Amino acid sequence: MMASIARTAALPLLLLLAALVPFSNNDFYVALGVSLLMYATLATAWGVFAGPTKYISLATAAFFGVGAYTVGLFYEKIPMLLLYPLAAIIGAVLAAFVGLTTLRIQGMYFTIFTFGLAELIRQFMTWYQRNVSGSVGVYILTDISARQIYWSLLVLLALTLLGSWLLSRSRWGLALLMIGEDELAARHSGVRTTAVKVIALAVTSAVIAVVGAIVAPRWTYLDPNIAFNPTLSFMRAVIALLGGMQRFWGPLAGAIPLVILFDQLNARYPTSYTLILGLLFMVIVFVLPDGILGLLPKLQRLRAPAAPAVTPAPGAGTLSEPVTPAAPARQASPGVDGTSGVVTTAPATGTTLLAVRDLRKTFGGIVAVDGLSFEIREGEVFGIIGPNGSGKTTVLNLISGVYEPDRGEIVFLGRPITGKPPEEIARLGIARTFQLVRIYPALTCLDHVIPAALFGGHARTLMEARDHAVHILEELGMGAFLHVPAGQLNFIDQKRLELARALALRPKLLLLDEWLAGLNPSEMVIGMELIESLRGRGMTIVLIEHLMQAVRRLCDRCIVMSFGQKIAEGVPEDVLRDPEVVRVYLGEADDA
Amino acid sequence: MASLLDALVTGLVYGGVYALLALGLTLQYGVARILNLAYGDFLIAAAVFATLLYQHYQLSPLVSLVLVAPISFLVHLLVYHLVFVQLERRSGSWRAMEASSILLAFGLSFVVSGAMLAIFGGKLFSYSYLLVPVHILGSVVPANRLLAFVLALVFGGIAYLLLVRTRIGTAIRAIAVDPDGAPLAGIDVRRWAGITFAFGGIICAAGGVLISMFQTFNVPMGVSFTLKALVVVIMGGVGNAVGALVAGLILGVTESFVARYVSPGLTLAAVYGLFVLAVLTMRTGILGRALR
Amino acid sequence: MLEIRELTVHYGLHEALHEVSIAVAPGEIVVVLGANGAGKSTLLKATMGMVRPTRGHVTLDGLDLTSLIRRRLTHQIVEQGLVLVPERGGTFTDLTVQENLTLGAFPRRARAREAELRAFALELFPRLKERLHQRVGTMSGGEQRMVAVARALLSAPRFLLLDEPTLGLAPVLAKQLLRVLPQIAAEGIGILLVEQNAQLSLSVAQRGAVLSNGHLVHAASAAELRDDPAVRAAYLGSE
Amino acid sequence: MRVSRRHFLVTAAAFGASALLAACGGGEATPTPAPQATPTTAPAGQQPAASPTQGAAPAASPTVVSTQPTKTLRFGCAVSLSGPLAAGADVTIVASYKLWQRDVNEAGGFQLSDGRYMIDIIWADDQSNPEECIRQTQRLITQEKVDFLIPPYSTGINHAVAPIYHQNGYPQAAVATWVTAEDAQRFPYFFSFLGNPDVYAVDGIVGLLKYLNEQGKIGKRIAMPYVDAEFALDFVKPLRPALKDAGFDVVYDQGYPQDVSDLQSVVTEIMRLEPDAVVGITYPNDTMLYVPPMKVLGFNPPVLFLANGPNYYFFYGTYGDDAEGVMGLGGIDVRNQQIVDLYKRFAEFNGQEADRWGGHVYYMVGQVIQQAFERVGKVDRKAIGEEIKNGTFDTVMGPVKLTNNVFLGHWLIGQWQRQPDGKLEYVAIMPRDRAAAEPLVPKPNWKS
Repeated sequence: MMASIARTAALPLLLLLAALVPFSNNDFYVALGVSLLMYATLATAWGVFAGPTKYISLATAAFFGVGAYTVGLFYEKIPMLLLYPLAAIIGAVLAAFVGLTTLRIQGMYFTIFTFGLAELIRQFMTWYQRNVSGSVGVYILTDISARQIYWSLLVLLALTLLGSWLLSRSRWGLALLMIGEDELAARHSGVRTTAVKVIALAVTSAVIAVVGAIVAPRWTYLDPNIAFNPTLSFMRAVIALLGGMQRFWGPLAGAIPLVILFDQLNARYPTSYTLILGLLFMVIVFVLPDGILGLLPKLQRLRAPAAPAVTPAPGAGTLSEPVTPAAPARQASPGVDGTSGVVTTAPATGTTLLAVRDLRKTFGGIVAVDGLSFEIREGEVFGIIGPNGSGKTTVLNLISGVYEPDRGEIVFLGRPITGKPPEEIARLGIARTFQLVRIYPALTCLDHVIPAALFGGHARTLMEARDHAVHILEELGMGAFLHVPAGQLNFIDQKRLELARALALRPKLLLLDEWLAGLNPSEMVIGMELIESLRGRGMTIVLIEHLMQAVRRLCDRCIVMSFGQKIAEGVPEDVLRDPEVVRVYLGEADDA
Repeated sequence: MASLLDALVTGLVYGGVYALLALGLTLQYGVARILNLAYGDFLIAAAVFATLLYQHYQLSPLVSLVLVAPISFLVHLLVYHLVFVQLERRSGSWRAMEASSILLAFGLSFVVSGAMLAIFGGKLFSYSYLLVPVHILGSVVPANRLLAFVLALVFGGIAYLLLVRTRIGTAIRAIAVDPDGAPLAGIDVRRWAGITFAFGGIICAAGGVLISMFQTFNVPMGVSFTLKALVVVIMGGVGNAVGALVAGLILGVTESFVARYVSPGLTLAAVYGLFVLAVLTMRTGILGRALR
Repeated sequence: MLEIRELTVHYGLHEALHEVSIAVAPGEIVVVLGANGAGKSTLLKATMGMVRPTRGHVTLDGLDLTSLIRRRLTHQIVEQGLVLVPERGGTFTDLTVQENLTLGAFPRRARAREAELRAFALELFPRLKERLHQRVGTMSGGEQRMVAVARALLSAPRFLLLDEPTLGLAPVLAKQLLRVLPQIAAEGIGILLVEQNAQLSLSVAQRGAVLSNGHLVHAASAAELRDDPAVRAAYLGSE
Repeated sequence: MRVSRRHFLVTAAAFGASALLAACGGGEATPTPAPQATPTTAPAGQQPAASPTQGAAPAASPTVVSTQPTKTLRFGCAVSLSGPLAAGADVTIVASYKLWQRDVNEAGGFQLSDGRYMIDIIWADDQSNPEECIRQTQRLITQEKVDFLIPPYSTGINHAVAPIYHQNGYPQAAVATWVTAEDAQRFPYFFSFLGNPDVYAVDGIVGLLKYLNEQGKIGKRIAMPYVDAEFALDFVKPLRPALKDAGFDVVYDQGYPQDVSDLQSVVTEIMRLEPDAVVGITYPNDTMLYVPPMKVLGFNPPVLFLANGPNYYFFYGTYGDDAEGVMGLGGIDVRNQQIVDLYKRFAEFNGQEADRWGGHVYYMVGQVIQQAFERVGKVDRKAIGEEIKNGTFDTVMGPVKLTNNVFLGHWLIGQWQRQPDGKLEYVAIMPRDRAAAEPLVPKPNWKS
């Protein structure tokens, strides 16, 4: 507790101390401070977006340059104080535009792309300015002093840090983290990823533009090479990375020592500076692969309480003590708990919940799903089985919005949902799990479930979502793991966690993609009982399975697919006796 | 019509430099899985080498080309084993080291350019060689540029044939697909990835020597060569030798056409515009990711 | 004879494998059962030198592989005739079936028998014959698994290690795949199989072992294991 | 751990690529543009001319490094040792002042009123970045407490540090920048020894073309390609109307980007237009890109002027005899033995030949500084600034005196011409009254 108070107080104290620097009456310290603050602010703003999402943008220079040029072009016509918001707006608008066009590209491609984009903007600006004004350089002659710039940057840094801190505790922060860990899973939790990313990028770019606007008067003269200097994009990335990008303190921890180090190296060895820097850099990579803050793993994330030591989870099947499935989940009787998010309508009313008509999807010539139609009734467990590659998972992806069908229609609750994005479909009440578990090893169980509760559109506040998430996890027998990072769970519990995340959306329809696969027989018993208990509460479930015992036990009806087409439909016992099904799928007598 | 053909031919020939630049990097990045950010700096080192030999000993750069190829091969092999393999040893797997390897390559870039900077400072290097007109299809281009173009085709062809037609080439492609799984097929990843990296180094050095024949350069320009190469590599598809060739030539033609028919001021804007467009529409590059 | 003796593996402080000893004779199929996280994959990886064991020895027909393992020289272990098909992997997805098979014969000792082994593999998996020029990444999960096993066969293994080959496969394919194993064993190749599907795998194996929390807690003939009530409860399901 | 590493990869990749950007964005060396507006940068309430240093010690005595007879004057220079501007800074500022330092020290240093002072120069790298230069300059002033500063390279960076020089009372005797009347008013001791672009454009370029046209050596068709950089645009602005006023017909008037990698398309187009003179307003990098396509296409205009580039010796080094007849800015008077000796010393000392436009200018500025110091007799920077502003100095270029903080007595245009020893030299051909030779027009044909 003390430590946490100390940490909370440390930052304002640091900032306060920093504010006193200009009174030292040493211009060099002010100059050093300006560099420091500039890089710290840029790195922090960059880290807010890049840290959680892992989208590494090299377009910093473009936004910075835009901010600087805003001042350069308008400082004689518009009061300085208005220029900062103006720069912010221009930066944000540009970033939003960039975001909308580019954020679907990921990884290295995004990075190189943003670089190309920044270069494109620079080239185009140069050409345009030359044609319009006949020159490319601008003089900025104001009476803003270095101290004023210092203080402005300090305020901006404080605001940026505050924003970053608030963000990390808000639903937006959670959403960004999820996007970085697994964008698709985030969408299936109802996160409007595009909007979140674009807004986050716009806001951080606005900060960068304001940094440009603040610093520009200091340079007196601007030309595209100065304003759009790519070193800037690179420097702040280095600083954030060396500091430890995913941590709140990372950018600061990077900026302070590095700027001072660069300065000292430069002062001492101006001609061999680059060489020494390179060697030093290689050593740092070998010695500190996780950044400066990697030295302090305990500071990892301010937000999350320290994870308890790994306790072997109950339910791990050991021979000596054969597992009895954890009880609480199954014993919670339907509808007893009014606050429970789980839908509690009566089972199998027979009305159609989801209808799929004449669905077709091809991938570059390969027909994955062809002319598929079926209906799912409310309250039933519906199985989709078939050989590998017969198109089962594609069907699930079509229903949940990952793919758009080439032809056909999907109707949910009487409304067509064909072509809607995953996050919209999730919000409408269709939740899913994934064939290969998609969890975020570094996040706690609670962090997995809260966003789904939030973004599914059911919880209004973080507290409400938290309560809901705790409730669901407890229901599934995971109350002991609320703060355990998911990576430390054993397999069955990871599966349960995925289920909890799906349930937090309060779905009307639950899609389980080989949810039981990879479980050993005793774990499977737990799993099947869990599914049964959900059905007991009236949840409608679509099940893709290879395990015939599960299909027999759980499914009310099922279809069998082969090469994208439906070859049988009916209750499991009948379907599994169908000679065609035996031939293409089961092979001989089913003894599995 | 004649001027259209002329724009095409000169564009293609001048695009040969882009292609040559990108070929070595695409092998190093796509196949050996090392995003060698020191690429441009090694290229400059080779260019400086050729320039000094030419200026002080009147040694033909064509001879330098033959000299510098094995040297560059050895240097790259050494760098690979002394730097990147050590990192892999510590990280435990090739996939895990990829991140750190980029940081390391970045440091290496500083070391290489820093060492040259300490010796030569920022001074410009320039000489002129093989500045002889060659007539092709009614267009005239300098022989040195044509040589770069031909060399790009030759190296691209060799890389393609080696990678696609030989067992070792197939093994190298397997390393590109799954470096951690390749040992299970009995492939010595360190050895073959190292050799591929060093082969990329030969192309890099050849590019440096050729560029020195017609372009003024200095040590700090290394990074811009790395970047240009990277743009072409991404456009052509990472690890795709033929893609790099095609993308390089397309960029050359684009520059030539924009300069002639739109405005010379927009040539680079057009190049980056094309790049941005290509990445947006074809996320895996012109010819796709795979090494075919 | 493949002999694994007292193999111990640590991931950080966590002990993933504790003094596990298993031997496989030529032509024999041995199955290792165990829950997720019991250390089954770790056992195979450590044997191949893909993770560095803390203690233990591996010998192959009397030849001590331990120093190769400790230096993580997997490719040289393959060269000695020990070949692993990893879980959900073992193929190069961007390459064609043909190219994958060619790579199978990359080890020098396998080249002499390449044609013979290729014919044998294609005989076992006739489906691959029609798809030699298809990219493996575009094939179904079952076919990919066939390619992986075929590729491993082309490496001329003396001992074959299989990590959950039936994971995620339709019943018909799982059966097909496992029933191929005795044919492979008949060629004198010893097989160490790690499986989740106890019933099916015990039906093709001669001997079995059970791993739990990194400890080898049971080792017996396949028939005995099938009848063991504890094993039945934990791994065979209650039906 | 596993995942964080995987993501780290992306991060690292990105970061790495960004690293590349470090140097690439900059473009070329920028020796110049002219300022326009004028509010003062000094904080309100502070007298423009009064500087903290001066206020405290108007006659601060020079730093005495040791009690031995040799005393030292510490000069500071934050300049682009790396980054895109390094190419220009290296051969001019760095090389020239190192030579100057050696010459001065060998001759016994500065003779001030209390004895002789050796010169020490403390170098710092601004990485071609104005922010870095501001900080390094401030470090030189407050931490190193240098006695005098040598200004940086390029217009942008010189203007970025001008307020710092001014506030701390250091005169800024710059070369690689223009200084306008407004600049001179705001920063009384901000000097440019390079001249000003109007003079080069109107008296130099247009003057030469008129001279040649009057002699009937060329017609009126002019092609004017230029590089999209402020330096070039500063020339183009006065040049365009001046050419028109003089009756010339500008048949080609197009810009191209700074980091262009070939100009064959541009040259092809210009060749088609058959101009009498090609007047390229260029930087060194693109200057080098004109000769290959011209040679290959067999295009040999009567006048080939390429602004900033032919003045570098490597132009001759690269193209050899093909350089004959190519014109550019600057030029030297080969009849002036002092200058010829200087260039010889420069080559011996630095292992490379000096720039034929700025080489002697930087050295001349060094001489001006020495004489100003010696006349004042102590480190009184205000007095030294005053002396540089108003005094007349005896230098390798003859008597030097500033007009409105700018030195205008330059040779404006040079041309590579064959000398009696058979080698080519870049001789001054403009202005006519101080020229060392007649222009060689039409330009000789490309060799081979």
